[in-house]
Order: sequence, then C-alpha cells, then structure tokens
Amino acid sequence: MEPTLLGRIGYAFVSLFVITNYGLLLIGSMARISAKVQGRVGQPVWQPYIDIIKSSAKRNAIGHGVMFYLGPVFRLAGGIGTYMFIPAVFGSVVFRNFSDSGDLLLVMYFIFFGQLGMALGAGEGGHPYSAIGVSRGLAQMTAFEVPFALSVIAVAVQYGTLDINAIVAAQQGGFARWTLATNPLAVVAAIIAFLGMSGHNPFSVVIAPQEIPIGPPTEYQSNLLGMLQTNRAIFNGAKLVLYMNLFFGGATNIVAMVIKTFLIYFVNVFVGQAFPRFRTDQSIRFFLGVPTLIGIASVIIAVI
Amino acid sequence: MMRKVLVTLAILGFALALLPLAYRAGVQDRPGALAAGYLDDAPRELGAANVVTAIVVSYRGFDTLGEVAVLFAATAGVGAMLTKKRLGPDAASGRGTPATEVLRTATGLLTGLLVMFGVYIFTHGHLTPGGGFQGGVVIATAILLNLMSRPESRLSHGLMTGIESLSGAAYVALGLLGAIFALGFLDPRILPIGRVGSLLSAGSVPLIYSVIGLKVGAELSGILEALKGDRE
Amino acid sequence: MATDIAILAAGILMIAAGVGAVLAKSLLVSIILSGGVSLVASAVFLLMGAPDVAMAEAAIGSGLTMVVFLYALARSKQADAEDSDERVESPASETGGAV
Amino acid sequence: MNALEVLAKINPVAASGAVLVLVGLWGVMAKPNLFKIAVAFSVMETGVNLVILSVGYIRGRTAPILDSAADAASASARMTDPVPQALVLTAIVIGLAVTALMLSYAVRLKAGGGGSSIESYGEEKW
Amino acid sequence: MVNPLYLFAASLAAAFLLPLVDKLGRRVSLALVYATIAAWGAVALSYLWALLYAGVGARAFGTAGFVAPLAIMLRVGPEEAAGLLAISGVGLLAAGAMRRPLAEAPIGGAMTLITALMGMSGIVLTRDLFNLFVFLEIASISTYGLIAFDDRRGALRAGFKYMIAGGIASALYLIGVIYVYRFSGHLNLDMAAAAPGLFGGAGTIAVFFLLAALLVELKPFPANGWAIDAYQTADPGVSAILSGASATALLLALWKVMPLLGEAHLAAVAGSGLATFAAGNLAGARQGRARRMLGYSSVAQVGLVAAVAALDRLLGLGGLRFTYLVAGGLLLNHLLAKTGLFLLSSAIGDDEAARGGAAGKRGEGALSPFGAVVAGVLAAALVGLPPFPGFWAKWTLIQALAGRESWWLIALILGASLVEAFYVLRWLIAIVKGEAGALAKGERGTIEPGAPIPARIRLGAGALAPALAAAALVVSGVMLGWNLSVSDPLLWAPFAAAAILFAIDRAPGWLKSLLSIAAAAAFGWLAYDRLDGLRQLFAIMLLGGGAMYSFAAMYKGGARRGLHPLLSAATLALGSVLVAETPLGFFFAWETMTLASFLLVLRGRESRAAALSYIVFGLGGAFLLMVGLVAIPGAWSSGSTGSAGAGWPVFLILAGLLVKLGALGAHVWLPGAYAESDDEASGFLSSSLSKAGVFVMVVALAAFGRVLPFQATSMRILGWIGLATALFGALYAIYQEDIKKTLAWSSMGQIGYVILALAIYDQAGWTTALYLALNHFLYKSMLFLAIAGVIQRVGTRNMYEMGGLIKKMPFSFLSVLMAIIALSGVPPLSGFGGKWLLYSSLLEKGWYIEAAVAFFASAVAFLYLFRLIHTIFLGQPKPSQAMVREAPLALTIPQGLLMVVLFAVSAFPRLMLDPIMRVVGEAFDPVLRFEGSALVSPLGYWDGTLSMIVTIAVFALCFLWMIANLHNPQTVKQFNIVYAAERPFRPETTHYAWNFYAPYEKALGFLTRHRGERFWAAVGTGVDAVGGAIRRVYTGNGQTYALHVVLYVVALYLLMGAL
Repeated sequence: MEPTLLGRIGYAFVSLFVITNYGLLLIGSMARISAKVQGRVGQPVWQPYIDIIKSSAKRNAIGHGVMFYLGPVFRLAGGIGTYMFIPAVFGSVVFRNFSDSGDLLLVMYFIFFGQLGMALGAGEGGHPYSAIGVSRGLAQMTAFEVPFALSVIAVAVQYGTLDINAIVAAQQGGFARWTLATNPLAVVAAIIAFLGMSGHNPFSVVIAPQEIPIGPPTEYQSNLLGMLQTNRAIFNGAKLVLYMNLFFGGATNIVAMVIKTFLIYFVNVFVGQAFPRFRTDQSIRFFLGVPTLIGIASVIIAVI
Repeated sequence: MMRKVLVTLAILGFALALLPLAYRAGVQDRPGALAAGYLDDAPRELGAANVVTAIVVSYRGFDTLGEVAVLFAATAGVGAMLTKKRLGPDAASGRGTPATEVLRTATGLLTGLLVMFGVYIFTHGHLTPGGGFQGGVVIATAILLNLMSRPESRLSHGLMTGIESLSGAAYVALGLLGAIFALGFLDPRILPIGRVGSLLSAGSVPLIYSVIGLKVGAELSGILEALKGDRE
Repeated sequence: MATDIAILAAGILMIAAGVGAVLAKSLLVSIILSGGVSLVASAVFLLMGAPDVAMAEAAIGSGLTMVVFLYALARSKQADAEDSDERVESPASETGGAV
Repeated sequence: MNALEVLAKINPVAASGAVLVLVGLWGVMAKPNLFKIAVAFSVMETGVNLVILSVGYIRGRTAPILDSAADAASASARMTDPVPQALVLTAIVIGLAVTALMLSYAVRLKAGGGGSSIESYGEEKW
Repeated sequence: MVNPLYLFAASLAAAFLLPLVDKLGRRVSLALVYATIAAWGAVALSYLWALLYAGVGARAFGTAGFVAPLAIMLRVGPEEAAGLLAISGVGLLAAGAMRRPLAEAPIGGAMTLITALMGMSGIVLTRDLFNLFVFLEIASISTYGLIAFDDRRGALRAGFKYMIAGGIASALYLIGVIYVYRFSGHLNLDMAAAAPGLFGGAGTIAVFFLLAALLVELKPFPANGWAIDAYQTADPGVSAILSGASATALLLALWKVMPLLGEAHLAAVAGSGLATFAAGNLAGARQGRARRMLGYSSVAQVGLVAAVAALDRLLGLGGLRFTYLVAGGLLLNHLLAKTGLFLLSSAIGDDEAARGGAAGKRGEGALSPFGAVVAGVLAAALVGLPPFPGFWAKWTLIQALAGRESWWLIALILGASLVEAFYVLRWLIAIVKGEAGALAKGERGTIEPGAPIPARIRLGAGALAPALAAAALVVSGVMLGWNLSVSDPLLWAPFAAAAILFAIDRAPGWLKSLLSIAAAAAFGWLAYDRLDGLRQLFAIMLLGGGAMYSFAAMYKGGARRGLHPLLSAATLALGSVLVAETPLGFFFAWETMTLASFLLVLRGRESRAAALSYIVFGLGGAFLLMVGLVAIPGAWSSGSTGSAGAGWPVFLILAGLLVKLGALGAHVWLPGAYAESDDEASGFLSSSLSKAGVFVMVVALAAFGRVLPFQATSMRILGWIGLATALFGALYAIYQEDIKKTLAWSSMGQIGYVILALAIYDQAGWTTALYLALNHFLYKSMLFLAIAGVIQRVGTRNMYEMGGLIKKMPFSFLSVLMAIIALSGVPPLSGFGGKWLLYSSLLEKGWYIEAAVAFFASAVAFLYLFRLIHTIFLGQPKPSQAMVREAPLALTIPQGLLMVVLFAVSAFPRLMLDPIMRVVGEAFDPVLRFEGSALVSPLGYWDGTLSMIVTIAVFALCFLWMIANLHNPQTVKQFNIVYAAERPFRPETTHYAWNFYAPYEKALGFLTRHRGERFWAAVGTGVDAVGGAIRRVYTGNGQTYALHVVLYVVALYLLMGAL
C-alpha cells in the first residue's frame, strides 16, 4: 500500500535516524578495531556521539561569510540527499526513502553535491590548504570515477537497468546471483574506486592538508564541525548501502544490511592499510591503469 | 649552365612551334578574296593609286590612328621619363664636342631640302610608294642633323609641341569631317575622289597622310630630343 | 624562283648579321649589325613587291632606330669597348630560378 | 616529293623571318646587357615583319600600286597581297616606339646608378 | 547608341592637345584628363542602359565609311559596354587617387594615362584582330610610360621587365594574327571564326600563337614575375589600372577570340588559368609586402576568370548567362576590390615604394573606423564573402562544377581561395588593428597604464576612391544577389541592420543596444510563421541570445563603436540561417554569419591571430559545407529527406559543421576566438553562435542521416569525434590561467557532448542533444555575463590575479555558482538532466565505453569549474581590488533572468523537454516518455521535480539546523586566517590559484600537448613551404622572366599537342 506523503516523510526520518546512528557506531567501532590492531586501547565506540554533541554546544569563534556557513549545509544535505535517493533495504517501505526521484545516475551525481558545497565553503575560509586539498581531491576524483563508472556500467548492462531496486531484485536468490559472484571484476574495480572515494590509504593524500593541524577543521569549528561529523556518518553509510545494493545482493532486512555494510567497510579499510600513501599524480595514473582495465573487462563480461 | 640549357630548350621548343607553321603556310599563288577585293575596289572607291596607302589611310585608317597614338604615347613616355631633372645635372650629352664646320654648313643647306623631300613623300603617298611615316622620318632626319650640328642649341620646344599637338588635332578633325560629311569617321570621301593617279585625288587621303607625316615627324623629333637630354 | 634564291641568300645574310648582332662584344658593332639586318630586310621587301614597306623599313627600322640606339648609347655613357656580355655575379642568374 | 618540291614549298621570306625571330628571342633570353636586349628585340621585330610580309608574298607579282600604264581592272591578277604590307607598315612604327621606350628605360636605369646588366635590377623578387 | 569612334577621336584630341592645354596650368589639363575618362564612363553607361533596359541589340560600327571585311569594325554589346564602364570606372578612381603625382610629374604622365585607357577601351571594342594588336600596343606602351612616369626606382626596374615580356607577347601575337589571316583570309574576328581554315592543322597553331600572346599578357603562372614586380612598385593608381582595367580589357580580348579556339586551346586556357590561380595564391601566402601580395592575388584572380570562361565551353557549365554571371561577377569583384585595395594601400602608407619615408606610417597605428569599414568591405569582397559579387559567382561556379562532378577542380579552386582568404585577411587585420596593439607586450590581457594608445590613421581624401570602390561592390553585390533570386528581405536584414547601426555609430551605446534588440525582436516577429518547432527552439537561443547580449553590451559606457552593428548583424544572420529556404539562401546566411562574427572577433583587443584562424577555419568549414550542399540536389529545400543520391556529400557537410563547431582536430581556432573577442561577444559566440552549427547538423542528419554510407560506423565515428571533443575540451580547460580561455575550452567540450548525442541517432539521443544545447546556452550565458563583469571590474583575465571577490560581487558569485552546478551536472539543477539523458541514451544504444569516457570527461569538467569559481570568488582577495564593485545592471539583469529560467526548467523539466520531445518525436520512434513528472527510459527514470523537492527540503533542514546551532559567531575579514601560526602578512602568497592542478598536469598533462595546433601548424608550414618554393621562381631577373614566358608558351604548345 502506497503511504501518504506525510507517511513517507515520517519513514524517511526513521530511515535517516537509523543510518545516522549506524554510521556513527560504525566509525566508532572501526576506530576501536583499528586501535586494537595497532595495539592501542583506542577510543570508546560512542566517541563520535560525544564529538558531535561537544561541537554543537560550542560557541562559534569566527565566521568567514555566507558561503563558509553554507559549506557544511551543502555537505550534510549532500550526504542526506544521497542516502535519500537510495533504497536502503529491499522491499521495505520504511527504508525505501525517496528512491523514486531517480535511478543510479542520480545517486552517482548527487554525491558531488556535498563535495562541491564543502569545497566552496572551505574556499571562502580563505585558507590555502583547503584549496590545495580540494585541488588534489578533485584531481583524484576524476581518476577513480573511471573504474567506478565502468563497474556501474557493467552492472547496468548486466541487469539491463539503472534502477537500484531492480538491480537488487535481480540479485535475489542466493550468493550465486550476487554481482560479486556473477561479475567479480566489476566488484574489484568498484572496491578500488571506493578506497579513493573515501580517501582511505593509499589514496589519503587528499586529506593530508588537514592533517597538519590547521587545515579546514580548524576553520570549521563548533556546530559547523558537528554537521561535518554527522555527515561523515550518514554519507559513509549511504555509500556502503549503495555498494551493497549494487554488488552484494542488497539487503532484505536491516540486520542483513548492517552485516553486509560492516564487512564491506572493514575489508576496505584494512585492505587500504596495507599500502603506503600515493602522491596525487601516482594515484591518478594508478586508477587510470589497472583498475580501469579491470573495469573494461567487467563491462565486456557483462556484455557477453 | 642551367640557364643555357633552358634557353636552348626554349628556343628549340619555340622553333618546333614556329617553323612548321611557317612551312605549312607556304607561298600563296594568288591573293585571297579580301586582298583581291582591296586591289579591285580601292582605286575605284577611293581613287587611290597606291592600294597600300588606301588601306593604311582609309580602310584600316583606324589602325593608323592607333599607330599614331602608339607613337604619341611612346613620345609622351620617353618625354616624361627623360627630363633633365631626372637625369641629373650632367645630363645633356655631346656637349663640348662641337661639330665640324662642314657639318654645320651642310646642315644649313640640307635642312630645307630634307623637309621639302619629306613633304613630297607624304603628299604623294597615295600615288607612289611612301607616305606619312616615311615622310615624317625624313623630316625627323632634318631635325636630327640640326641636333648634331649644334649640340648646344635647343630645338624650339614650343614650336615642336605646337606642331605635334595641332597636327594630331588636325588628324582627328579630318576624321571627324569624314564622319560628318561622308559615311564615317576617317572616311576620305569628303573631297572629290578625282582621277586615279593625279595629285589631287583619293579624297582627303593626301591631307590625312600629310598631317600624319607632320605628326610623326614632330614625335620622332621629340623622342630624339628627349634622348639627347634636352627636355625640361 | 630567282627571286626566291635571292631572298634566301639575303635571308642567310640577315641571319648571320642577326647572330653577329647578338654575339658582338661591342655594342656599337651590335647596333650597326642590327641596322644591317633591317637594311637587308628592306631590300627583301623591295624584291617582294612591297616598296612602301621597304621605304619604311629602311627609313625607320634601319635608319632612325640606329640613330635612336646611338643616342641612347651616348646618353648612358657606355663605352663601346665595354664587354656587353658581362654578367653580374648573382646566384639567381645561374639557377635561372626556372626550376 | 623530292627535295626541289619541298624547297619550292618553302616560303623564303617566312623562313628567314622565322629564324630571325628565333635569333632575336635567343638574344633576349641570353644576353644580359640592357642595350643588347633592345638590339635583340629589334632583330626579332625585323624577323616578325618578314614573317608578316611573307604571307603576302606571291611569286612574280608587282607592287600593289597602279601606275598610269596599268588599268585597274587587272589589279587583282597581277599584284601582290596589299594587306600584309599595310599591317607591316603599322608594325614597323610600333616597333620603333617600343625600341625608343625600351632604350629610354635603359638610359634612365643607368642614369640612376645601376649597372648595364639586367641582373643588377632584380631587387623586386619572390 | 553613340558611335564609339567619337570617343576615340575625343580621347586622342584631348591627348594631342594636352601639352598645349597644359600651358594654361596643370589644373586645367588634369580636368581635361578627368573629363575625357568620365566621358567614356558616361557613354558606357548609356550603352548599358540601351542594351539592358531599352532593349536595343548589340550593334557593330564600321570605320571610314566601310564595313567588314574591308574595314575595321567596332562592336558594342553587353560585355563591351560593361568592360568600358569598368575600365573608365577604374581609370577615374585611379586617376583621382593619382592626382598629386600626376600634377608633379611631366605632362607625359597624364598623356599616357589617357592613351592607356583609350587603348584598353579599344581592345574591348574592336572586332578586328590586327586592330586588336594596335590597341594592345597602345595600351602596353602607354602602360610602360605610366609605370615610369613618376620616376620610382623600383618601377623603372619593373617596367623594363614588363617591356621584355610585353615585347615577346607582341611578337607572338603578330605571328598569330598574320597566320590567322593566311588560313582564314580575314582579319575580322567574326568572319575569321566563320572560315573553316582555322580549325585543325596549321590553323590551330596559328590560333595558338594568338592565344599564347593573350595568355602571356594575362600574366599566367609562372610567366608573370614581371607583372608582379610592376604591381609592387608602380604608383598604386597604376597598379590599380593594371590589375583592374588592363585585366578587364585583356580578358575581354580572350573572350573575343574564344570562337576561334578549339578544345585543346580551351583546355590550355583552363589549365593555365587554374594553375595560375593556385600558384599565385600559394605564392601570395608568403608575402609580407602588401603591394606584392595584392599583385599575386591579382594574377590569381585573373587566372580564375580566364579559366571559368574556358571551362564553360569545355564542360558546358551553363552557357552565356553562366559565364556572364560567374566570369563577370568574379571580374567585377576583382577589379573593384583590387582597385580599392591598391589605392587604399597607398592611402595608408603601405606603399613601400612611396617617396620620403612614408613607409613607416602603417606601423604607427590602426585605421580609423571609416577606413576600417572600407578596408573590410574590400577585403571581404576579394575573399568572396557575401554579399559581394565574388560570393555569388563562386557559388554558381561551384554548383555548376558539382553538376559536372568535377570534384578535383572544386577542391583546387576552393583550396586556393582559402589560401587567398588567409593572406588577404591577414593583411586586413594588420592594417585595421595596427602593428602595435593597445596592450603592452608584457602580460597578456593586462592593460598597462603607460601603454601607447595606437594612433588612428585617418585617410582623408585618400579614402574617397577606395570608398567608392567599396560602395560599387556593395551595390553590384546586392543587385547580383537579387538577380539570383535571393530576395528574401529577412536574408538581407543583417546587412541592413549593420548599415543602419554603422550610420549612427556615434550615438550612445544604450540607444544602439535598444535598436539591436528591437531588430532582433522584429526579425523574430516577421519570421515567426516560418519557424517550425525545431526552429523555434533555436530561435530562442540564436535571436534571443543575440538580443540578450545586445542588452548586456550596455555594461560598458560610451558608444562602443563598431560593436553593435556587428553584434546585430551576427544575430540577424543567425536568424536568417533559420529562415533560409534555398541552399543558396542558406549558404548566404551562413557566410554572412561567418563574416559578421569574424569582424566581431576582430574587434577584440589582442585578437589578430585569433581572428585570422577563426576566419580561415570558418571559411574552410563553409567551403566543405558548400560543396556538400551543391553536391546533393535538393539539399536544404524544405522538407527534403534522405534520397538515394545523397551519399558521401553528407560527410562533407558534417565535416564542415565539425570545423564550425570546433570538434577536436579542427578546434584550434576556438580558444583564441572566444577568448580574445570582446567579453560579451565571446559569450555570444559561445552560447548562441555555436548553436547555429548544431542546428544545421540537426537538419542535415535529420534529412540524410539514414542514407549515410556505412550508417552505423559513420555515426559511431561521429560519436567518438564528439566524445574526444568533450574530453579534450575539458582537459585543455583545466590548465588555463586565462578565465576566458577556460570558458572557451569548456564550450568546446560541451559542444562535443552535443555532437556525441546527435550521433546516437535515436529519440533519446536527439532529445539529449537539444536539451544539452539549450542548457549550454543557459549556463554558458550566465558564466560569460558574470565573467564579463568580473573582467571589467578587475581589469584582468588571469584568474590568479583575482580572488576573494565573493564579498564584492556576491550576485556574480551566485550566478557563477548556479551555472557551474548546472554545467557539472550536479542535481538538482537541469544540468543533471543532460547527464542522465546522455548516459541513459548511450547505455541504451550500447555505447558502453563511450559512456565511461563521457563520465570521465564530465568529472574532469569539475576541475576547471571549481578552479573557476574558487580562484575568482573565494580564497584571498588582492589588495589592489579592494574597491571593486558588483557588476553593472546590464549584466546582472540578464543573469537574474537566466537564473530564474534555470530554476524553472530544473524544477519542471517538462517545460523544456516537452517541446524538444515533440520536435524529436517527428523523426524518431519514442524511447523516452514521461510518466507524470518522471522521465522514464528503458533503463531507469528521473523525476526532476521530486529530486528538486527532496534536495530543497534536505537543504532547508540542514540550513535550519545550522542556523539554530549558530552561537553568535564573530565575522572576520578575509585575511583573518591562521597560516603557519601567523596571520599572513602578504595575502597574495596565500591565494592558491596559479597552476592549480599541478599534480594533474604531472599525471595527465601529456594528453594536452596541443597536437591539433601542431598539426595545423605543420599544414601551415607546408603551404608556406610550397608557396616559398613557388615564389623562388620569381628571381627578379627580367631575363629569367623572359625565359619563363617562352618556356610557358612552349610548354603550353606541347601540352596542347598532347591533347
């Protein structure tokens, strides 16, 4: 039964609430696991909650102007919006979100919305490092989009549709029907792209300017930082859900979703840790090399 | 070397075109229809004994007008090109080599004679060989003699210009008279045709040839004068 | 046929004079030879039954032209001893540029 | 066709005229002296005049001038072709005009300080 | 009809009496000269009137009271009358311009002038072969005199060479004439032509000599060095007479003897003429000296005219009317343009042989506006642009040749024309712009305060003759066009608008802007009935865009001379491309657009090189288009669709359009043209004018796309071309420091997507293409308008010299922000619709790799877009730009409107897509359809409205959260940052802008090494080398020229024997 508009908005909030909390916990637990692996105690799992609450409560020290304030708004809206356009749980009315706004292409492009706004906001902050970071990030982005696009094309070709629901539907019926099984090359290409997309090692040079402790995070403080932190949770979750839908058979219930996304994230992070950091030009060449070939191969497989 | 080869090739090639043409044209055994027409009609129509003159002055008088114009243009060109100013201060040639007394005396005697001979030639152009051009050259020769015998003297430039201009104008005027009083421009039949072979025959042909003679004589003299370097 | 042979003989004379005029080192000789060509030509014209032309050629082509030449030569102060075949050394003249 | 017939077909005036044209042309192309070029042109003109008149050449005919003895009726039967003669008259005068102008060019060029070879007047090129 | 003999009489009398009259003073004698020449002109006019309007037939006049064959005949027919008029017209113009030298030189100069013109008129009139010789000699000898009359050293040198060649030609002619007499028995032309003796055997050789003499006089390649030297060195007036009047006379002489010619002769004429056309133009390409360059152009043009007349007889191209139109049109065009240009070259001091150091005058500055218009008209006419006679003649010629399938001839003629256009326009640019531009030699695009303003060269009285020639060109061009039934007033509207606006060029800019807008509106209203759905869509972009930019042009004060007429003309020309109904009408409109936009580019500051490559590529594309159009019978006729006859010519059309659209490979003109023109003109070119090419491509593909040979492969290749254009456009854009260059490359890339979408060739693809085109118009307009404001305010185009302008120019920032969101395809703005449509249709079509590359290209676009907005508006401001204000209203108002439109079509995609799909639906089966507000493809769906709502809602939510949590922040100045633990002391160092994408350059810079530029540079070098080799023939040695003449004749003879 088709819910009313008000009902849909209500469901959307529920869905958003779930993903936010899940995302925060995911970050917290991943940091904890990382620490354990490295032999440290690490932060509590709920540390992200504390961070956000603390940030939001703080006084705003300085502001650089309208675009500066709008940057986090764009960012968070981008994260939420991306999630809103993805059906999180197959067949669930609650987690269907607003995926009828558009298909896979809409999601892929809406990812840019937040990034663009964030970059602009940081730009108005006036700090040169933010510009350097954006420059690197965008440069790298053009490169990892290629294998990602190829794997998405492979999926679309394979299932004959760009509709995420339909893609998930086509993968129902056991592991053998997952894209992971039917077109593993596409998954490989997409996973490599994901590392770049998330700025994990070895593609983390993008956020290097922020590591020097005076980058945009210092410009952005208090509630603005809180929004960014919130977004990190939601956006990360949205991307994981998208990957799950495309390559790992989607999820028919919330538990499956949690397990699957957790595993995806886990693999990603720890695969990445094994490599040293690339310079920007190196990572661009890398993405346009082997992963792109893998992507092309995956398309060929899909066509065949 | 290259040039010599090319020149030889060019000449040989040209010969390849020209000589066969000349050979194939051969020798006529009788005049063509047009020539026969001239020969038969010229005396009758124009009263000119000399058919060549009839053609030159009348039938193809327009050519002759053009020919005078050519000479005129050449004179004007030479005159414009070789002025004293343009040739530089030490322009005039032959200064300082005074002519011998013999030449001076002879010139005095001959000038009048030559001019009269020239006039004779062009006034009888319709009867005997010769005509305006040949007569004009004779007159020019007289002037040439004067130039040589008295290198320091100047020709009376104004007089020459006057003769040149007026004889030219007279030529044109005679042509116009033909258009008005006869059948067309340069038509000599404005005067009676007369009897073939007499001096006063062939309509205005003798007149026309006379002004041509004067004009040509004056122009040739002008060329000589300019080449001598006397032009202002 | 006799006329023909006379004309041919005159023709050979003219050609010889013409070649001489082109080849002569001295411009004066050259000019006189070319006048000679005209003079012989006017004789040929007379033989052919063209007295008008013969007169004109003799007076204009031979006589006046020669005078004009001589005047011009005197004007340009070119000594007749000067070698008229002398070339200016220029690379363009060798290749002829015609290739 | 024996040699004599060929010879009879040759127009002697045309032959000498044509060769003279070639000689003149050769002079124009081969001799660099300005005055020599003019001389060569005048040789060529003479040759051209001969060629022109050769067309009017008819063996054994008289000049196209009526004298008191001859009557007009037989003119076309015993006279040569007058047309080329009329043309040559014009051509001769024109030739003189060209020669005079060419010589004044030569004089003027030399007076301007150039050499007497045409090769020294090649500044305008390419 | 007046007997022309009286004119000869009058001329001769005047000439004879001139030395006497001169005693009364030079003024009087010169007046007599002018009166004499004018008399010829007046009589020629009366002849023309009698022949063309009073219905009198051609008439022959006898001389000396006799008629042919005994006497010389003169004939007055249409060609003779026109020839006389041309000779006297050129003569009068030249004589007027030669007033001073004529007054200073001996009277012989004036005398030879009269006889020269009389001689040429005689050549035209006479019907007698020997009389023709006499007049040839009158003309030549007078010319020899004229060349030398004012005693220039160079002219004397050239004159002697001229005489040598002329002497050889005379000898040839005499030999020819006498043997023609021998074999035909006549000297009268008509009777000789009727006599049998001339055809076959020796008669052919006789005619050959005659012909060879005339051809040599017509200055064929390579036997024309003597003539070029004379053109270069004589008084410009004399050069004009030689090039205009003398060529007319000689061409008519050739025309006259044509009845005597056999096939072999005609082939020789055609071959020689075409070779001369090609070689002359190639040699001209290397010329730096203006007069010599015009000389090469002259011999080339005359060669073409001669060839045309012969080709008509050989191939049967269309008979007398054809020859009148083409040969006559080309000749008229040539003689007026060349006369004007020769005289202009002297008036502006480009006359290097001129006495007394005037040679340097040109270096000092640019032409005055009036002079520039005159020079532009003359050069445009010479190059064969509309509406001048050469344009009509060229079209007719190419059409006829295509009808005979003489493709090689077409290629030769057009190729050589292109080379000619190159060097003529290069000269035009040099004289119009001046040698030293207004900008200092240092930083490109910066205005240094001390830079010298170029002096305006005022022509004064010297402009009169060129201006008259230009006016005559305009009038004759319009008449010819009308005659060819291009009589649609709308097609002529651009010229009318340009003329009117030029006339009031001193009026304030706002008035002209309003008039331009009114003109565009009126055009749209008048044309409305003739616009179908497709054309309406494009009319919005073309006419609407033009009007918008005319409005925006008010943003700079002052009269902005020259801008409005050109902008309006270009706008209306775009409109007329839409309404043209015949191939010729269309091509006319197209070339009009090319011309107007070229001048618009030229108006820019440092635009010399850019304008030149713009017009050369523009013309090259247009030529391809033209050949394609004439090769397909019935192309562009309304409603024509694929016929079996259309095959490969469609490729030509497509190739021409790809050049015009700046597809990769032929794009080298694009960045310069867009970057260097005036700022609003750049926007116009990029957002409006480029759509004309899209429009034509849509029409061409709609009509012929289905009958293309190897349809699928061809389309795939076309798609890849578009894709490569998109990718490389974006890649080039990211490395630019110059903001306008960035936008220029971006435009190229966006058009690449349109080409790609068109190549998909189904309903989805074409919907995409039109949607992308409309969107590109929207956001590229916003960008260019905003950037125009920025450049105006900060005075530089280098992005690294800007920064932090968001505080000063918030509205412009907003506009740019909207535009780049749309351009990059980020939802929810309409740009995403384009991306969605593109990928959907690509995937649907099965072009997967293409889709991936397109994805990469569109990601690359982010790079330059972010750089654009960041380095200009964000980061640290420059202290020198502290006083910058928001852009003027003339710019912000259109941007505001465009923003509203952008939002509307983003929120309600059907506003734009419904009309598009209606248009596309006429040609294709539906692939896409709407379900409510969702657009559905077989692969997926997109609901623009819903996604907009969701985005706005989410954004508002986040915004509210931000506001609610904002704890009274302290707003600080822009410099207030912490940088290495200090506040930056010199803010410049902290604005990260220069070489923004250094790592990217390192990684992928090898892709952008401008191979296209290098390729075309190599082509240019090749043409240059060929031209250089050809002109080595011209050694300057008069004797070598004589050798050339003889060798030419011999070669012609041997070739003719071979034929």
